[in-house]
Amino acid sequence: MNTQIIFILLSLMAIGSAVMMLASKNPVKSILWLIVVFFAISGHYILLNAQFLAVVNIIVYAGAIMVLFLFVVMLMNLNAETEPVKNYRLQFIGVISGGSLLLILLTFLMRTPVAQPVQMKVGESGLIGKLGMTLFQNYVLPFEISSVLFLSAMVGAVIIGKRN
Amino acid sequence: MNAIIFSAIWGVLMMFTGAFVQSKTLPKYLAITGAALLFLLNGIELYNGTPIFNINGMNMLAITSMNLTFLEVIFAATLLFFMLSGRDVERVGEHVSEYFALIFFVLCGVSLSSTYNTLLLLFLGIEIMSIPLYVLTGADKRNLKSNEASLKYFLMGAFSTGILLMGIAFIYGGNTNASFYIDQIHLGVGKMPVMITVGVVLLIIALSFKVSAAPFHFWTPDVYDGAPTVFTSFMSTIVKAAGFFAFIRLFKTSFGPVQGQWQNLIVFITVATMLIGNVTAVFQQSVKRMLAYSSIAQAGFMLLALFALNQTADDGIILYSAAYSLATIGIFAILIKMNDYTIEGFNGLAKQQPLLGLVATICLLSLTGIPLTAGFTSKFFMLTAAVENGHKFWVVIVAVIFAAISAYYYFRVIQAIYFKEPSSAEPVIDAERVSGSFKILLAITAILILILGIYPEILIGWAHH
Amino acid sequence: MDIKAYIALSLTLFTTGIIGVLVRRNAIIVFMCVELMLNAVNLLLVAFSKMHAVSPAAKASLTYASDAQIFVFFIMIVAAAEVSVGLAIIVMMYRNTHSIDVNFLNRLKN
Amino acid sequence: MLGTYTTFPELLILVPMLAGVICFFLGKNNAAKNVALFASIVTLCISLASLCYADEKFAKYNTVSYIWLKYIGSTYLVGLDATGRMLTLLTAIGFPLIFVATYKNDYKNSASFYGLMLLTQAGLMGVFCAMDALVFYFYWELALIPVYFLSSKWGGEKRIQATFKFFVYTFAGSLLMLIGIIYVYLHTPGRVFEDGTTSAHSFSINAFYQAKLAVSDQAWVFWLFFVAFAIKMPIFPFHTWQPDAYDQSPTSVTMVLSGIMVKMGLFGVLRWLIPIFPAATKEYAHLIMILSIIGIIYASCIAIVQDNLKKLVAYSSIAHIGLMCAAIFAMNAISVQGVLLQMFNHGINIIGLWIVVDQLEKKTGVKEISKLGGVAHKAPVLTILLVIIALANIALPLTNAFVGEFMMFAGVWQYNHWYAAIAGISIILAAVYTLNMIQKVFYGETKPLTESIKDIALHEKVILSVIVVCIFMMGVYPQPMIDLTKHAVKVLLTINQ
Amino acid sequence: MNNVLHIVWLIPILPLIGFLINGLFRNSLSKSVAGFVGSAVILASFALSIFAFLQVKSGNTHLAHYFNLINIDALRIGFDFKIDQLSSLFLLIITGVGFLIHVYSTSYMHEEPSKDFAKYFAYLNLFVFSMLLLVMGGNYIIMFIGWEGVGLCSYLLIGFWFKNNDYTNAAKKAFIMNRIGDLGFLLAVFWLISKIGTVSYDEVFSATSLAKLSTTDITGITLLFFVGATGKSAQIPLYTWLPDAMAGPTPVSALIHAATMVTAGIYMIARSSILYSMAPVTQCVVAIVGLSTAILAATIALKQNDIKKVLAYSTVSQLGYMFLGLGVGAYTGAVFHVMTHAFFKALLFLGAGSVIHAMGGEQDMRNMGGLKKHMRITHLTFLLGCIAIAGIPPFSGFFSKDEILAAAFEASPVFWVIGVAGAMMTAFYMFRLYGMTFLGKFRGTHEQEHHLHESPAAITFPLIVLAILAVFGGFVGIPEVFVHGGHKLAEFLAPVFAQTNAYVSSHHAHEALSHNTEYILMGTSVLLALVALSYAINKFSKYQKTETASTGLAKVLENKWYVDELYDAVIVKPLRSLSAFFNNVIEKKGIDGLVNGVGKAVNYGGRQLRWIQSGQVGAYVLLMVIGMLVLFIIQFFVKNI
Repeated sequence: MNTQIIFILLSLMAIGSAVMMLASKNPVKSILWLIVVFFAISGHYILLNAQFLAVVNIIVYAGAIMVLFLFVVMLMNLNAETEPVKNYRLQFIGVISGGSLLLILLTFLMRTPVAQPVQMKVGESGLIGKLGMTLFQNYVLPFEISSVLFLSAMVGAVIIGKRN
Repeated sequence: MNAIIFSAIWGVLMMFTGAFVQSKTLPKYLAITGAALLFLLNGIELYNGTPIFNINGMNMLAITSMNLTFLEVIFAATLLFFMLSGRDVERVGEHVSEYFALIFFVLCGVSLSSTYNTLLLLFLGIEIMSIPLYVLTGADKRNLKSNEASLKYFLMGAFSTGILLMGIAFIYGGNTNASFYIDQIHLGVGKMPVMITVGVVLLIIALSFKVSAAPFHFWTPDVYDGAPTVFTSFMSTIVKAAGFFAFIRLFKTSFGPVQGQWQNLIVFITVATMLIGNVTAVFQQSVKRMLAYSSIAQAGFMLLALFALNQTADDGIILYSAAYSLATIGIFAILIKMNDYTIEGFNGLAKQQPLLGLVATICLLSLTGIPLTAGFTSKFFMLTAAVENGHKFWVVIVAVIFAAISAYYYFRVIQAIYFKEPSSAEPVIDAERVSGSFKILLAITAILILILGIYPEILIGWAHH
Repeated sequence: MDIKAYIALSLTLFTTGIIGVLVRRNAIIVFMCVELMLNAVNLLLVAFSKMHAVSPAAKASLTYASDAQIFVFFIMIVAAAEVSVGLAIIVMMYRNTHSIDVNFLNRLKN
Repeated sequence: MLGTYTTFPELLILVPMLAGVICFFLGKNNAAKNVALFASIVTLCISLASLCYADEKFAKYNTVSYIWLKYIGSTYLVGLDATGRMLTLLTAIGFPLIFVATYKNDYKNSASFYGLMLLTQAGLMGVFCAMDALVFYFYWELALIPVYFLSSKWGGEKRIQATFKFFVYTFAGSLLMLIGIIYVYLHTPGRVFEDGTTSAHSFSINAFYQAKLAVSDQAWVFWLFFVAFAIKMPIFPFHTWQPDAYDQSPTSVTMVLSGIMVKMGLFGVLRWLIPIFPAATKEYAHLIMILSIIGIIYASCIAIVQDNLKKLVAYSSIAHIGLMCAAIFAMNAISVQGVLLQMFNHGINIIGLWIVVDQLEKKTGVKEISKLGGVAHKAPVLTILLVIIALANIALPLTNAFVGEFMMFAGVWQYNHWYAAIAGISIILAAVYTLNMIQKVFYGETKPLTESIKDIALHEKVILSVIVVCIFMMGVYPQPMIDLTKHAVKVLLTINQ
Repeated sequence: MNNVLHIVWLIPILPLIGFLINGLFRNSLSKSVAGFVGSAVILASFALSIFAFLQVKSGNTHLAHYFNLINIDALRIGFDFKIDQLSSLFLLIITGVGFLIHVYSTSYMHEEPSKDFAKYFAYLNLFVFSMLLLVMGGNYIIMFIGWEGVGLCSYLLIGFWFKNNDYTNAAKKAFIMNRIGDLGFLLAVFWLISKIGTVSYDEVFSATSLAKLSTTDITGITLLFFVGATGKSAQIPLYTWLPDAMAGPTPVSALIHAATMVTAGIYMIARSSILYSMAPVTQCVVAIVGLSTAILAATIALKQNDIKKVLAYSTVSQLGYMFLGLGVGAYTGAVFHVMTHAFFKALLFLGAGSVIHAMGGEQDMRNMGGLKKHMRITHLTFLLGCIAIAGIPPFSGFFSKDEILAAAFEASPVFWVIGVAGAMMTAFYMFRLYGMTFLGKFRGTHEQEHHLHESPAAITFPLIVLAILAVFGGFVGIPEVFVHGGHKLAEFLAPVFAQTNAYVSSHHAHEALSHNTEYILMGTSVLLALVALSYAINKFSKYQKTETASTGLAKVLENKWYVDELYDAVIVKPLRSLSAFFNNVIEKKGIDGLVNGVGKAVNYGGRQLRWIQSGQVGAYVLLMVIGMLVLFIIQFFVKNI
């Protein structure tokens, strides 16, 4: 019972702040709302006993990425007024089509007759030790490969960011 | 596997070259050496069957002769690309070796996405391909078009990544084997589980985006147009072919047995792609943009492999990659040298530069699919594969009708090259930009196109090795 | 909890992200919406991993249910890399045009 | 040497092809011209020599086969059979005629011109010799591409559009045929190559003949092939590329197009379409004949009101080809024999006709009939030769076309009286437009444009006389040609039983 | 001389050689050489024909096979000659009259430049060659070769003076109308081939072949053949070319358009008599068409003023009589009339030519008159010709025409009545012509009068020869009523028509006319002819030019019943507008429009589809999302695309 209530609360928090992020005119506010979403999702991770991811999520997303966003926004000195005039019709169509996409997916996905329970609060799979073992035993190759990704991102950022 | 390691290493090497070496021409030769090395090492692996370092932990890579053959084609094309257009890379900006480094990273991504055996590596491979490309697209920093293309590419690419991941998530969720390995996806009997179905559709959407298939192609013309031409050449050939190869491998390995359940989507996408690519290309004035649309159109033909999904299609996709890459790299190599990118800019090319005119014509004929060129054999294999599939024969008819339409815009350029007088007094190409070695390489390109057009089994033989 | 709840939640977040991409014109916000989409996927993957953890086949392998969470880890890695490049591009754009309105970008068309 | 190292079909293809390639590298005007002429005469000699080795026992001189694409079961298989021999002969005769007739024409960049011409010849030879579907398709296109370049580069004012229309038309048609080929291929039995490899299917013509296609399949695959051939011939309503293309191409190319290339379509029907789809042939014969006959009357009518001399010839050609097409589908011994005969004769006649038209255009600079007149006073030899060729074109007895047309009509009559009767109206219409043309161009008073023209030069007289001699020889004693192709008719009719 | 039949091939070959010599060397030959060669080859042929005739007369018919024109399993057509009574008779007429006309031409055409002179003789020789092929052929194909060949030569000769557009128009008209007939001929041949697989006379007329033909077949074949005959022999509806054909040189009119070519139709039907006898429907058609033509042409001839036109219509009319004869089964009579007609009509034409020659090219009779004094030989021979054609005994025309009329009476008295009316008109217009030309006063200019002279010997010699033949030629066919066994021609031709006659007598009870009836019939027709004759002489010997335009029927007749105008309105104009419609509407707007329309549609599509590519990321993503929606809908709701 508790779990369900927490789930619902977290979900409402996530969705609500996501919508707020969309609706905010001020980019800074949007960023803040997005951080709230991330926190809610981390809450979900904890609920699912995926503690490692919960922490990483906070650190990487809320901590690093969002701060980066914030920096950029501030750097550009963007505020509400910079958002140009909206095209309501286009927005309406956007919301409608996005909504229908959600609708159609949900309709079909909810049809599964058998209930498939999700392991809540327990289970070792999300614990850091387990994950560390998996990562460095089974996933060495992708782990190493991701260094290439970072290298290229770094080189790219340098190329683009450097003033001529 | 040699390819993955050495392309990464060479990328790092190039990166450091940029930091420590001032010479502007050295990176080019280094890059050519690198591409040649990759070609060689990959060839050795293909020939011997064993890599130098075995990094295939947990069997996450699938090293087959077909995959390696495909990579061999990719590296050959890259080598050719470096040799033909290396000097033009130098002209884009000052970070020459960084550009090459990024290209090598892309090649690493290409190697991954053609040999992946898990969805994770597919994802990583695609990202490693994409991120450097976002950068390369924006490499011409002072050019607003290049900036714009880069941002568009990036935003939409990120969007499609989200869709790809959602698809992977649903596949994972629906897979009772709970595995990301593409050969371990449990589809059950009869109809696919709903989650897998949703996953499949999302994957199709995301991968269609990567290979610029309609209606997810919108980024293509703008990005190809805006990016520095030399990188457009690279993107539209090598990277795109890799995307296709990944696409087909995934669907053949994982969802081949239930093709009937998703073939409709492919049919829709194929036809839409051909329609939009071919019809829109007709009206373009800029050759560069026309080639962008043509790449969409050609994607439509390559999608036939996905439609067919049989042995012939496998042979076909390798051939098609080779044929399409050769021809497009060739035509872009010439386009880069042109003073005017519009079709009128090509007027009288044959008169001023007969060899360039001839090679451009052969490339365009190959793109059209005229016999004796590689373009024909590859189209032929695709059509055979599609007919062999046995379903929805009308798709094949539609395909050839569009192939006929494609003649319209390719031949406009040929007409300009051969049958029209130069529109202005200044030469269509500055003679000093066309060196002797460039001409020789172009001739080699043309000869390769013809060889593949007459005897395509050279390639297929490797794949069957 | 039933997995359907997670699917619904995740899809809702995902679609919110999509709608955000559709309706907002600020490049940074659009990019943030993409991040939201990625997070939705992350959540779903974790949920699936926990779903598979209770399935009978789970006992066979030690790493069974961890795979998806590792995947999430990699998604975060990629997201970080993407952000660095993406923001660099946006800044470059802003430097050149003093605007980050995506609809302002229409030199390339037709 | 023959049979061991090389064979007739190979020579027929290779000689023009190599000569063509050589031509590209010859800078000087006359060098390429002379090489082309020489090569075409050599080809003619080879072709004539091959007539002496037509017998079964010389098979090894007449076929050649190399493994080509073994994974998909294609062999480079070329060979000469009766029909092929006749049409290669036509090709071999046609080219030297054309080269001599246009010897005085100076083409800009003549090295490429003659190179492309010879490549066209090689392509045509290949089409007529191919015994493997893929090889056939290759040559089919190879013959088209050089023509495209020739016409677009050296043609008239509106050449680019006209030729492009021609190109797209034929290209679309041949792509459809390609699908047809693939479809049939996938129903052929497999084969084992000499080196032990096997393929699941085969492209060889025999395999195609053996392909067991269900009647329902034949019903539509048939059309894929037919459209390609119909466009090439061309028959109504696929013909609209033709008048423009004939009008705009340089005359020597028009001669190739109308004299030889249109035969590719007819040849395709005889060699590929009918034997592979016997059931569909029977079923659709009526429909196709009706189309052809509409085309005959239609084209003849248009020719009557045509003011452009070249287009007039073009429409007359459409009418004649329509008759040939109808006769093929009548599928009886007389009609098919007539077609085979007429394919050759029509080639000779129309080349002759173009030579005259070309002369007129060169001498006066116009091709509008209404601007000409009274040429007979100034150029009597030209007039006489033209009248003979034009009358041969409308199948006057004792000229070559009569025998062919007579047999074709007789055959069509056997198939259906009314078809023959209606098609027969074209005999009258042909007389109308031909005589109109003769009257307006040659008779009457001279006009300013024709005031100062001179009669034709010696080499043109010689060429035209050769054609005229051919016309009468074949008209009075056509039996050798009939004997040459007799066997082919039998084979075709037995396959189709 | 038995060998002569083995070298019959020389008979057509000689004129062909003459044609080649004159044609190829026309620039270098002098007029006398050209004329000599042209005439000599015909004379040689004539000599050979006489020998051949004698051979045939002594009972040696001959079938020569030279080589195969077409030889396949399904069809064998040989290049065969058949020399029998019928063809040998025609050989004589063709080469004989032909020779005379060649001789005549050497003088008549003398004013032409030598190049054209040689060309003229070349054409003439070619014509004789074709005509000989026509009659000598052993099957319908060889006949057809000649059949089209003579059409061609007629075309070439009518348009001999090709500068004049009217002449070339006339030539074209002749050729095209002939071609219409030829189509009928060809279709008949196809019909034969499809039914019995052969075209050689002997095989077609054999009992086994005939047994294979149903009544419909025979009727159809014979009708189609008859269509061919109407074209060549200028019968309704295809007769209008013949009067126009008078544009050619007069000897040509004499040879081709009077004596030989136009009788090809009669020859052909006579040749196929067995088929016609087996098809009573066709016979009836033939008779009616022939009779109507005879009357129609005769009425037109009444009001013509051009001397050659009158003769032309008279030819048409006489040909009509011949067809009447064929139609009522009097094959011998028809052939007989062909022969006599060849004599007197050639004579009349040549005479007219002589007149025209003397008048300096004037052909309008209103400008002539009183030539009797100036041209005695011409006048006399012409008069004899007129009497012969009018059917006054014992001139040749009387015998042949009478034979046809008698047979017509047997078939139906109505035929006879109309026939006699025609004969009356014949007498009238011939003597109108005679009167206007030779009697009365000269009405031409002074210069012309000054110029009047008798023609040279090369012209008068043929006139005299022909006049003799016109006068006495009839005696080969004296009817039974006068002399028993007097009909030598019938005897001679009997083997040819033996099969036919046998068939007819076995199928129809045949009752010969009583002698009395025959006398009455003859008497009536001769009397009426005489009446018409004397009325005409009376009226036109004092002819004066009047300027008043004629009205009513006369105007209609002057305008030839407006048949040309009718054809123009019903056939020529619709054909042209149909063609223009095809060309301008269907071809350009329809088919080509469709083809270009596809191109335009693609172009238009390209232009419009371009706008999707708006350049705005938001729009792109929106479209992508919509695309996703579509894909999901397809996946979940659509079974099969």
